Amino acid sequence: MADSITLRVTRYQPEVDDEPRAQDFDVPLRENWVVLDGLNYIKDRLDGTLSYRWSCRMGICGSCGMMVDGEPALTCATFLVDHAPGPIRVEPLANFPVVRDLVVDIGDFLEKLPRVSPWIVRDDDIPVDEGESLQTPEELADYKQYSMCINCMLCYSACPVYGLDPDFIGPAAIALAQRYNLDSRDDGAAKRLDVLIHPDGVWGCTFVGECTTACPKDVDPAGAIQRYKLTAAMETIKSYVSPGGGP
Amino acid sequence: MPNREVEPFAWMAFSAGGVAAAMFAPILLFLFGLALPLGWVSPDHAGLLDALGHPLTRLALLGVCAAALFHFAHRFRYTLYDGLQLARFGTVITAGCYGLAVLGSAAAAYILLLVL
Amino acid sequence: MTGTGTGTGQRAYRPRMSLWWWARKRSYTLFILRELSSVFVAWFVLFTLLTVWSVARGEERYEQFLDFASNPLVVALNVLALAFLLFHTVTWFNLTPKAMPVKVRGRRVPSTVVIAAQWLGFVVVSAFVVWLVVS
Amino acid sequence: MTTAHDVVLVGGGGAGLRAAIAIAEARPELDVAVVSKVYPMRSHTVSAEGGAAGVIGADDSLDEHIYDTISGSDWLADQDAVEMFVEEAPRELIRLEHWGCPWSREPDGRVAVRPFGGMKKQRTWFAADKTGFHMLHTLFQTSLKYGTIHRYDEWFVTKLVVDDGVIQGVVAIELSTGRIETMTAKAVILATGGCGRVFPFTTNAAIKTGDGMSLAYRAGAPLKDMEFVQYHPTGLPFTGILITEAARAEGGWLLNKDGYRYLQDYDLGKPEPTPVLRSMELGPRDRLSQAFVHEVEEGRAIDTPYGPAVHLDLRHLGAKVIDAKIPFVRELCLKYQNVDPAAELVQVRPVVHYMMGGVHTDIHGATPVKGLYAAGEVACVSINGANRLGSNSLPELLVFGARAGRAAAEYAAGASGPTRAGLRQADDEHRRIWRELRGREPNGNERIADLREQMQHTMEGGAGIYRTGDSLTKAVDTLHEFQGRRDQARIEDHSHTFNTELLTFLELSAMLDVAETIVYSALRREESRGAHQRTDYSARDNDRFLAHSLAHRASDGSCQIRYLPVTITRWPVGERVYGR
Ligand SMILES: Cc1cc2nc3c(=O)[nH]c(=O)nc-3n(C[C@H](O)[C@H](O)[C@H](O)COP(=O)(O)OP(=O)(O)OC[C@H]3O[C@@H](n4cnc5c(N)ncnc54)[C@H](O)[C@@H]3O)c2cc1C
Ligand code: SF4
Ligand code: F3S
Ligand code: FES
Repeated sequence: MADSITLRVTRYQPEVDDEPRAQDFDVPLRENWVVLDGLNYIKDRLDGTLSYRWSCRMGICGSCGMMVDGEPALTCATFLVDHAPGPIRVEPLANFPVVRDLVVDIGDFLEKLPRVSPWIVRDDDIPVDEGESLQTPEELADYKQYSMCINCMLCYSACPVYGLDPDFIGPAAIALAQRYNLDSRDDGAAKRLDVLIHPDGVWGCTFVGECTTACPKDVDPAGAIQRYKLTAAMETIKSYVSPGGGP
Repeated sequence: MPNREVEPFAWMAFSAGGVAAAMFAPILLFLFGLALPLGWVSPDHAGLLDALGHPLTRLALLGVCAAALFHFAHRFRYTLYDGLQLARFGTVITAGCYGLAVLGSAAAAYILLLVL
Repeated sequence: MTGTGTGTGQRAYRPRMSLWWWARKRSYTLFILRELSSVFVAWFVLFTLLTVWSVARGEERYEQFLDFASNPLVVALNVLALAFLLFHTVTWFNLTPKAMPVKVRGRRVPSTVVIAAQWLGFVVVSAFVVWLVVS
Repeated sequence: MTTAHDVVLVGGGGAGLRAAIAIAEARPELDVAVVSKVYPMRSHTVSAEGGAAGVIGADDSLDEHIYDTISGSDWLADQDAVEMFVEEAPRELIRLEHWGCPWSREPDGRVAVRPFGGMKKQRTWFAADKTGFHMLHTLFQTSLKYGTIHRYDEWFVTKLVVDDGVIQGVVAIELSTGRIETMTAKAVILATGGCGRVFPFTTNAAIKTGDGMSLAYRAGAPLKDMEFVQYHPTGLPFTGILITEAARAEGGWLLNKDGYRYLQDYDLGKPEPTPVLRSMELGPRDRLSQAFVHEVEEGRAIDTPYGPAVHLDLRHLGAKVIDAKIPFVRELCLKYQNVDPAAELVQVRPVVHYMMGGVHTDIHGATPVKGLYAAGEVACVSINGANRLGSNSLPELLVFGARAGRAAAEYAAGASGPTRAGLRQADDEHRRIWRELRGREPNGNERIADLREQMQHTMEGGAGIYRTGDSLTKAVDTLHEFQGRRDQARIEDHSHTFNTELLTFLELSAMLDVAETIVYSALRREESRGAHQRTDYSARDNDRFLAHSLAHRASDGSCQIRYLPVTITRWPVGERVYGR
């Protein structure tokens, strides 16, 4: 094994650069080093001005997503040795505005998220004194997968539809809407329907499926969206059959 | 409520057409496009007319053709949007694609129900 | 909740997607090919209607049609179309279990079973059609 | 620039979000700002795996949870606080259930509980092995429904503004633009989490740099019980990833470099092929960590590029058992450290895990500075005393987050706006940050990363698992020197856009403050209790030290330690008998 590897890192500083450029750094190639360790090495030893986000280094905080050799990935879960001999291209997540270097602006997602009411909506309020609501393991399993989303945005950067049309509400937001729709404690499906059947909602998705391929947490947003299309279609028919009625 | 939304219906037609095309299209095109012209099978004309002319066959064919056309319209519309980045001509494309499907279905109905 | 201060506005660099984005990755290319199969679905309808029409207009027309259809160019086109139609069938069957989780008595049916069931349907349908046309 | 809010929350982790919701519910007319240096769902609460304790089982009782907590704390916890905490914890966990937290369930639909170290009954609620993740996302998503909560995501608070003992607001910098802003507030709640990054080997995320502790300390609020630092015996040396106790409970062995199960030499029982409760690898966490130190001293540890380590051997369990019983351990090792525990020895070592100490508060989360509150790991109420029990800190975030929120709302509703002197102070802070941004003249030549690493090793050497008067005195001197070298730090990045170099510098400054309070408090506590083990004072000394240490920052910047008696209600001091 060679003892070093080149990281070809995107640099962009809006004050001086018109557009991003690539810069090469040599970092040690160690068996248990991930791309993020390489970046930390650069920041600590070679160039303190390199900017990127990270925190947990265990794939749960969702902050370290970048394009590694053209594919969206969590850099804390991408080993250097798997990309040897390099050079490894490390770029900011695709489909997002680049704030600086490897930092992208995900404000768009945070603006969209509340639109799908990602919280328990109930017709009644249960007092705490009544204890927990019952939910069987099977009912839990109905939505559990969709609750695993760490908001890492890899799916957005993999989805060409989002890249072409930033108004598309996007895979993770829809998966989170489904997470609550399918929760036995929730009564908010009708409220979310209005948002999701908007043309910027589920219909924009053409089932490219890359969101699911990219997702590091097996959320399967593509499946969530297609399932929701069926639900939305059924609800629409229902609203014609029994205008004003429905669940 | 979702009234006035066409998208759900377009999508349902697309899905129905997707199933129809997946199930029927390969074998039909294989028969009509390859097997008959190349003489791999050669049923006589009368038999063929008989088989196709049966009311149930006509209806089934009409269903498959119309659904498949809407499948085409919906998918092709989004292909133009995404593949060629033409979403800004959305209205024209939408009208063109679904318009074709409607005309095609009418033609199919004419041929299958009146001519045949 | 209002998000304050997220986003940097104009100063951020906004990359544009190239017109050739679908050529960048194999999976994207396959996606575009899948979507383009819809054109051949339309062709399939057109060709089927042509066949039916010529059959309906009598034996002579039908013979003319067979001549036209056995033209190598037309045959080549149909071979290509058939390939796309099969591609459509394969992708459609594979995606069905993802889009529509099938549950039997509360338990989710594994996707391989759903896919296999569809192929079974495909074989039955095809056999029936062949029987109908040929016999 | 100045903006005004009624309450400013510093921190968007579990404690911060719980407090924000409490305020929005208690007083919807108040304007609440949540300022966080990372997007709230990136906060470190997301990493917690095991669970959250709250009495729910029919065979369990509040008194038993209280007793477990107090004895676990080596009697340093305030008993009134513990009683209140234990009583409110189940209610908070239920509330989280109503908000949608996907707690794991029994077949009949009730919430499931699991056993946990030091808890004698099964009372730890869990959401598979991602409890903290699910709690944090539930809180974050629930917080989105309140219109009165304003978020400042990726804003870094650099100073608490205090005039005449009363809070005035905070100064913060927006990372994406470099904009510096004064946010005035009638009440401020600190919920900035812990400071594990002061040490070289820690399970804590990169953002856990003790900012809030330093902010409070500099604002005149004392830091309590800072000498109590919890180690976990099995972390991965390079990444600090936590390998749960379950790995040993399933039969994992700890081996030194000769392949010898060294724990048998430390009065921890005889090596048996299968695990025996409370013996060998299943001995108490602190004893295991201490044995590690001796092995290192005897030269029997394994040298790795990241310092000494021992081996955790799981190979004899086989891939099947590992995948069935501890799949997450294998996943973490494989995905983030590239070792397969089914086939290879895993290098492990004790790693810093949790801070028992923090900003001194009462049971309402109030600090001695009027209008300043603290909750979560940054605070010390104290319910954890000299040693926290696993799964007590997640409910602590909820209980004290909510309490601090309500108290702060109450206070803010009756308080007045900022003073002139307060605003002037804020302006000074603007100028200071501007100076750092624009570049000092002349720029120093100390590398930030070097300083940080040296500080971390000083802490490990001086205030690690074992401390002595000598090691601590040396550490005090070294840290003092670092304070000076800090001003020589070189900042090459003068961009206003997402300047993470400035950030690391500000974080380093905070860590140096916190480090100082840790070593001073440890130096002054001449006894051994819980996580604080002095080789020169190896016994517990209730006569002198049944008391909380309070680290104050004197006007000359030096650290001064005072003591506050422990509150005892119904549980007289006893001997700490280790639970399972
Ligand atoms: C690996 C691991 C496993 C654990 N498992 C368990 C467990 O099973 N059970 C249990 O009870 N406990 C567990 N703990 C402990 C528990 O997770 C933490 O104590 C708790 O999550 C701390 O939460 P917090 O809200 O106080 O702080 P955090 O979640 O750390 O949040 C701190 C917040 O403050 C913000 N902040 C910090 N500084 C600034 C600044 N200068 N300006 C602006 N914002 C700032 C951050 O952005 C962040 O939003 C575990 C800890 C670790 C490390
Ligand atoms: S759905 Fe998956 S890829 Fe998308 S944000 Fe969530 S965890 Fe990331
Ligand atoms: S990649 Fe995009 S198009 Fe749909 S299936 Fe996923 S959201
Ligand atoms: S650093 Fe948290 S997901 Fe990678």
